[in-house]
Amino acid sequence: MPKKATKPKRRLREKRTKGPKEIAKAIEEIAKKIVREINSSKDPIFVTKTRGRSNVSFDEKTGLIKLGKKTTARNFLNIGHARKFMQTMLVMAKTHEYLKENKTAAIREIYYELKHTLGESKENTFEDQSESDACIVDVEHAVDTIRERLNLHANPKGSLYGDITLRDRMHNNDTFNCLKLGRGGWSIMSRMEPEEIEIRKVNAKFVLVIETSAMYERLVEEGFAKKHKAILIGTGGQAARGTRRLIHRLRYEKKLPVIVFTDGDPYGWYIYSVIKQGSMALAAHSEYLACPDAKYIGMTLDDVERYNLENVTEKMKEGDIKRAKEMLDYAWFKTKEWQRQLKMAISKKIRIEQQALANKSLSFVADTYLPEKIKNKEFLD
Amino acid sequence: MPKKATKPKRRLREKRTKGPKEIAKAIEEIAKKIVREINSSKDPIFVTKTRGRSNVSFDEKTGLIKLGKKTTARNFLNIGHARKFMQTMLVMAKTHEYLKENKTAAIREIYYELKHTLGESKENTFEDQSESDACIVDVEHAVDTIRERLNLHANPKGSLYGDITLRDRMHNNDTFNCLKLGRGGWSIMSRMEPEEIEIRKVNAKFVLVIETSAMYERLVEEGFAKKHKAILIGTGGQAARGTRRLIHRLRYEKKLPVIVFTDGDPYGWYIYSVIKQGSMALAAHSEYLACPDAKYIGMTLDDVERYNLENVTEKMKEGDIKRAKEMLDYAWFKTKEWQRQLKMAISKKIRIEQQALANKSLSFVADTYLPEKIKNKEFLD
Amino acid sequence: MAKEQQIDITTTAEALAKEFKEHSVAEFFKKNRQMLGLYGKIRSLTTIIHEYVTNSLDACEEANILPEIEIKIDELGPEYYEVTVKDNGPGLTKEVVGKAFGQLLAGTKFHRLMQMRGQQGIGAAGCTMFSQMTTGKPVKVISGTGNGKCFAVEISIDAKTNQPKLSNYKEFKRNFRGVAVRAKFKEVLYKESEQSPLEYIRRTAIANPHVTIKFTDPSGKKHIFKRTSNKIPKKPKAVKPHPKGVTVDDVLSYARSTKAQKVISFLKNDFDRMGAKALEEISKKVNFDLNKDPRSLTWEEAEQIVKAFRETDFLAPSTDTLSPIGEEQIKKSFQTIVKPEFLSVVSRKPKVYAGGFAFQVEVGIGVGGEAGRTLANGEKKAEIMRFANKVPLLFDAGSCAITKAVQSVDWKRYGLKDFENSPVTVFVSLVSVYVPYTGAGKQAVADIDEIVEEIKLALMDSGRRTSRYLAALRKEREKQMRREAFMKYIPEVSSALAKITKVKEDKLKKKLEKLVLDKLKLEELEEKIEKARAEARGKEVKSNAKESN
Amino acid sequence: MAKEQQIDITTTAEALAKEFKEHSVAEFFKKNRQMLGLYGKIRSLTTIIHEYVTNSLDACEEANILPEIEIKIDELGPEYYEVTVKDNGPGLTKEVVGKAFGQLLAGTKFHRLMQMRGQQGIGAAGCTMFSQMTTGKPVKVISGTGNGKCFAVEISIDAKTNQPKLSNYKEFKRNFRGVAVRAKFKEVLYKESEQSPLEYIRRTAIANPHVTIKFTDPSGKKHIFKRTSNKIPKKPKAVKPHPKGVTVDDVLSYARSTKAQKVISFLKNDFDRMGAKALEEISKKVNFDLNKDPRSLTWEEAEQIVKAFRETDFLAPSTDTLSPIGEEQIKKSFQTIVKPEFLSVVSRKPKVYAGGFAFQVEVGIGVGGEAGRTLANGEKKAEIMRFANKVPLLFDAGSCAITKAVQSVDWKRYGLKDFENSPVTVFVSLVSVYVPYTGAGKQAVADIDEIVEEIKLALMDSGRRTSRYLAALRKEREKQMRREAFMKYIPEVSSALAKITKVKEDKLKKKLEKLVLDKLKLEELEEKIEKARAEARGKEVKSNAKESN
Repeated sequence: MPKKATKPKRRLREKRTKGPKEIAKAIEEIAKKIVREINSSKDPIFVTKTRGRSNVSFDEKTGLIKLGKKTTARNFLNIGHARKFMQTMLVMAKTHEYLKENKTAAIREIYYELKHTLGESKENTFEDQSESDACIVDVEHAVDTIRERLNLHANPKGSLYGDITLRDRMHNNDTFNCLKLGRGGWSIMSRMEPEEIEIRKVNAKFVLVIETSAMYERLVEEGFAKKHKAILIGTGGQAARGTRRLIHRLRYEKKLPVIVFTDGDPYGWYIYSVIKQGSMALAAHSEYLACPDAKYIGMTLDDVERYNLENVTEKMKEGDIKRAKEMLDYAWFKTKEWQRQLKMAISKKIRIEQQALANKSLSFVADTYLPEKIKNKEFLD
Repeated sequence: MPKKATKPKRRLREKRTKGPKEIAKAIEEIAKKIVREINSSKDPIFVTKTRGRSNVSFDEKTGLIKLGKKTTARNFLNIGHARKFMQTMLVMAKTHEYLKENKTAAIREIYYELKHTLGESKENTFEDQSESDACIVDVEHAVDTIRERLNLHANPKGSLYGDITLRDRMHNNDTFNCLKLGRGGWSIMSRMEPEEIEIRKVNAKFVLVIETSAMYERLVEEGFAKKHKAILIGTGGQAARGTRRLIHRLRYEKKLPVIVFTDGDPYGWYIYSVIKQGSMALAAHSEYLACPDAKYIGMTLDDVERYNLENVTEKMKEGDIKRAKEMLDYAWFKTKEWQRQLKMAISKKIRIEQQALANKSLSFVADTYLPEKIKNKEFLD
Repeated sequence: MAKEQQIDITTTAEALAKEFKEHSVAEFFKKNRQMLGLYGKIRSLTTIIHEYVTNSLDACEEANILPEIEIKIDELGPEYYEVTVKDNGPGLTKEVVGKAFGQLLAGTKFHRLMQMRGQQGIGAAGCTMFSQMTTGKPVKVISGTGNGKCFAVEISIDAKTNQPKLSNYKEFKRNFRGVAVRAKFKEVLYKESEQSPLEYIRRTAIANPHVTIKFTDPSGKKHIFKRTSNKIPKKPKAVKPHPKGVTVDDVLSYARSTKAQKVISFLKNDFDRMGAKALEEISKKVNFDLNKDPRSLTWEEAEQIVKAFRETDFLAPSTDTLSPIGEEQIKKSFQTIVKPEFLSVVSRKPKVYAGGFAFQVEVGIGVGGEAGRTLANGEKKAEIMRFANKVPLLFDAGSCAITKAVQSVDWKRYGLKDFENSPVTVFVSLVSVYVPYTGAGKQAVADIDEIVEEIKLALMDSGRRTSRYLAALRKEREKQMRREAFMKYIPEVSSALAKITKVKEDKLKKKLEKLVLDKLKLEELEEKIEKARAEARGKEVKSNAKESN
Repeated sequence: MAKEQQIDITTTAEALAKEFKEHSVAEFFKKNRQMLGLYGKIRSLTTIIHEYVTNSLDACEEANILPEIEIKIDELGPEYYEVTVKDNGPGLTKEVVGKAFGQLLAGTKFHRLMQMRGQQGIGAAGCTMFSQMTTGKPVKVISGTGNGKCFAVEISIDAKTNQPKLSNYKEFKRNFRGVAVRAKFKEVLYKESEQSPLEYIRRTAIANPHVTIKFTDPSGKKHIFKRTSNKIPKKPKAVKPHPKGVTVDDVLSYARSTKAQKVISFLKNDFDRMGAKALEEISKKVNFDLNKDPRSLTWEEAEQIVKAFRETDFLAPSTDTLSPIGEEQIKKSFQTIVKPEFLSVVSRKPKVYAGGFAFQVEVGIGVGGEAGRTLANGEKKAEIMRFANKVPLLFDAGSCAITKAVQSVDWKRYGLKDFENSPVTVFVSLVSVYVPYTGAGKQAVADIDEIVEEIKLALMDSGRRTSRYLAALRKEREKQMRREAFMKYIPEVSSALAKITKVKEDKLKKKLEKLVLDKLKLEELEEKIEKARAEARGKEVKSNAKESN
């Protein structure tokens, strides 16, 4: 069982946090630069960081996926850039307004706020949300902040259970203990910044992050949290930003070790890796979101043999196999153990779900599987 | 604004609730009958209710989708039935065990508990969860109960926010007010039976059921619940059984009117209709789950014109159009208004999302759209 | 409008007249050798083998001899080969040998209505011409009639006159009977393929189970196809035209060369199936005197006769004019050479198509085993084997009536869901006193409706049997699977019921197993009874049919 | 082994000898009329029109006359039609008319190496035979040479001897020049389709822009195709064989009929492109005396000559032996009749294929507009128009070298992503002194490698132009779209920047518009400069090429 006080090996250096006024100011500076270019008859240019694999790297030291220093320029007079330039200006102006007026919006809402037809044409400012989402990322990078500080947020997802007391500073300073909300737990919000949600008190030895909500419910039901002094976080698939931010804060504010428990398949492992190292898409924000020393407890393909679960494996789909092959090349999966695991998946073409442990007995996961692995520190690394 | 004390037009007659012992007994009776048949060299038969459209009807009086009286027999000696017969026996024996040992399981868990290879063959008892799910429904019907009373439950989904105090009788009698859990609200559980979750106190005039979690969050953010004395329930798409059970209980235990707010498309309308009349798949349990006098507030295609939302409509996909055409024929959509709405969707081939209202302004939905419609009782019926 | 040019028209017409010349048919085919199938390096070689082999087989059959043919192909240089074909037929006289190998449109076949492989009198002479064109060499022929005397001769063609040129004639003593031909060719190539001489020979053996062929390929490898039947096909008979198929022009042309003195006897002697009753009916239907001289028949009178033919009932053409391969023979050689898992062969009755020609269709469908074409990667594809008068057709499949008929069958209805990719060999043999080839190369049958329809009917009939076989196969597999399924489920069911009711699991299991076995036995019994009943009904139908015949 | 039968072999060989007969080519084709394309009700009628029209056009062209042809088809009864074809050609003399319409393998074309539509001397006589077979009626022909005297005659064929039978010969006065033929046929059917006489005539008009055709169909509807060019194609010239294409057999056969006394003069006079230098080279390469009599050449000596031909350089065959349609002519009639949005026509230089025959390929690719085949549902499919010596080929597309060449082109590379479903008409014309048809029906060209390759090269060349056009079209559309896109985005950008910075929106908007317009102008200028440079480079290349010629 991990000791309560495990300190993170390395304190992550979060960038100095800019306040709303500073961010609004940064947006204004960019806009003014562009206006100056227009006035001097130069091609107006918006500069942001380059995204995609070419500018993403795995930092072995911190264990984080990080965005490099390459920048990308969008010239309005280049027809290949013009539409995106226009879209970025719209997003900039709208977030500027939010900051000024102290409003927040979901990323789908800003999409709808800005969507309209262009003049007499059949073209819209944005055809679908993926376009405005991309512009949001560009603006985040250009002013060097995270979307939450642009007063934007994604959809919420995920549940929290355990002896942890939170305070919502934006909502009457509501203070509540997540062990006392019945078995449902608390719905994690999309914005989990310290300015809004304060972690008042935690009485736990570690955080267990669980991929499926059904397994989360099983562990609540079995009294796992109380018995093992655990905070349970159900992500319901890929962890939402708010959930990742909460896990990150529990690790770095409250020094709790983080253990991840997913299905034994490339998708589950990818969920784990995003919690641990961050993702390529949000490489710029790994310092805010990732937990490089998170541990992976299962499921592994070794569990299949060890617990006689052959009957309850599923066949991997072609897409899963393809994903596993890609993952072989990711720097953060280059450890001996993970390479072995991925190759086993590729050759056996099977996957194993968390809930397949029910094949032993309903309480097997809570009584045997997790306690044994935690006790013996059997983590995949 | 609906009055607080609106009574449901007709008290739904919930069937007399059987306790776990009675249900276990019922299972035993079925098994004994089959054993008798085997002993007297007769073809062993399992009888349940017929599912599917042929045995589902819309009861105009109660406004509910109901299962008829037709029964289906599965003979073990008929090769077309044998596998299903075998599967049903496995599910019966396992739920019997749960009841005896007072355990509960997710429907995915019982699938994994029962899945194994048959003898030397390559065939499994169940190839995928849909097979065990079907057997669960058969057993529900055969012993005339709901799966929650077979100690089974589906995945939880949905959030609850507002001035409502719940008590979890199975979890230290935790008592909490869902207005005081910050802006996240409470994660609704998969099992919301009165024996487990007690609704202690409600201070609200109505329940607003919201399809998307982002719109739910927007309304929390805008203080809609407090201002209008509303209970907000975010379903996150199609409402889970637990969520439907909660809505049903708020309507019938607490006499709160129910207002449904979904995207303006066939999928959203179908979500509404399931909350209101029940679904064909769970026709047998409409009395436990449905709210026949739920009101539909929007989105409608009339809203598009009324609020100038043409720019922010989306094209309907082929599947949506097909679904709309099918819905034209559903008895419970045979009202003049709904026929007009569906035909409009089919001819215009557009859909409108809840969040498209952000095109007006972020607070438009909370400040204008919902209050106006509620005040003027502009519901689609 | 164009401005008219200054031309002296009369001069032009007369100038043109001076250029007007007649040509020999040899010149025609020399210039148009592609029409004889003598183009393409591989195709040309197969065509040559084809021409010699068909001549040998026809000769043997007409003389009632079991054919033994030896073929040898030697490579003399790049795209330069020598072909030797030797048969044990009746042999040829000196005069005939010259015409057979040295004159186009000469032979025993063209003018007789008789089912033979060759029918144009072009093939062997065409090969001589081809040899001459590409090598300048004559063709060598040895012939003997088995009486100890033989002769050898070299033959070429004078293209201007279409006359044979014989040289180096030598008589000698040897106890040889038959014809041996040896010829050299350039612009040809031996390569094993779907259209190679070897495949041609293999298919010839399938359609001619009474033939033994020994083939030595250019690498020296010997391929021997032994006969699977000792029955010589009955000798083809010349046949009179059937009244249902003749045109006015045919009637007039037959009338001109008849030996009869009166139209009535012309009709009686010169047409097939012409009974007294039919004659009487016809005489009532025409408005002229049937005693007149047939040579003086007018077009209108002949038209009346044809109309009367159409309105009168005749028996189908007599079967003895055709020499089909025969169901048993097809089965034997199909089994020996193709080795399918299941084989269904259907032989249809003779029919007539326009022109008064009798024809008959036989088909075979082989499924599984080694049937079908095997690709290099081991995949199986459907294979169609076409035969016309027992001669394999390897080329021009796309424009052939047989291919068309095979493709028009809805194979899905006969249990072959993906015909093209099934392990199936479809064998179609068409025999006729006159096969309507699309070209002088004789590689495709023109798609005449009656023929396509008849082939289709035969395939459908054979298809029904195939589908019954496939269905029975599936049924047997199903029965096995059902038994296994029940036995797999019983332990689960017993254990589940035992857990709930506390009855002993083992007892339940035994009871259930007995229940299942009893049920399966009962079903088998019922099936047998049903089958016996169906057979009884079938026999009844057949015996009724016999009585009404 | 089989038991040998008791047969008297000698009797059999002699019995067979008695049956041995020779046959006339008329009998052959009468029995094998499908080889002439005279089978299938619709196809037969199109073949008849084809035979008469090609004869008329050949005659006009040889006499240097702008052709005007009138065609009429009348329905006389069910599957019974009368066909009338009248031309304004030079007319025929009485003697020639009989042979032209009454004797197979007779004519002006077979023996001359000259690009003509007909080349076998079978067609018109074949029609006479077909008329005779189906109706018993002779064919009526009127001929006049324009000098006021005309004659009419009825013609049929004696099939046994392949000799014309003339009857009802009448001379009369009328100022008519040309030939008019009228014949009746049964077993034919007029039906509008892709293979009907109307489509045949339409395509004839496309490939023969100097021809006017008036066609009255059986419903009485008139279809008039007026000439789009007044230029008569130059008169086809008889051509000597090109040394590169002849075989040993060809050399020997020419040597036998030469007027030359010595081999050296035979080579000089009887072959195309034989210069003094080439002759000298050849004489060095052979080991016998070139002064010998050509008639005494042996096969080996002829082989030496052919080998020497192969090793010697000759100019390509002279263009004047071929009469291509011409780029301009193809363009005109293509535009008039097919009406595509874009058209690219390519005329290749003459080439030689085996046999020493010169041939030349012209292709046209029409895209958009009314190009392509329109289905009943309005969808467009690709259309391939095949022509051989300006004669449209409507049948047997599947086995034709032209189809094969078209299909072998990777159309995706030329901007046609889905060729089969594109609105495109591909026109391919092959002219040659001898077109290698696959059959006497002359509907498909044999797939001789040189020909397929040449057609493919022409199509690729034309395809490149098409693709340039399609690319230019796309570019122009793109330019327009870019301008519009910028103008659409400017208000949005201005308003957004104005909101953040409080700069005046209107001012920003005007500034941005100017920026965009300046940029687009600059681009256009750059493009023009680049284009001018490219053209200059192109001219340079051409003039260099000229100098080196």
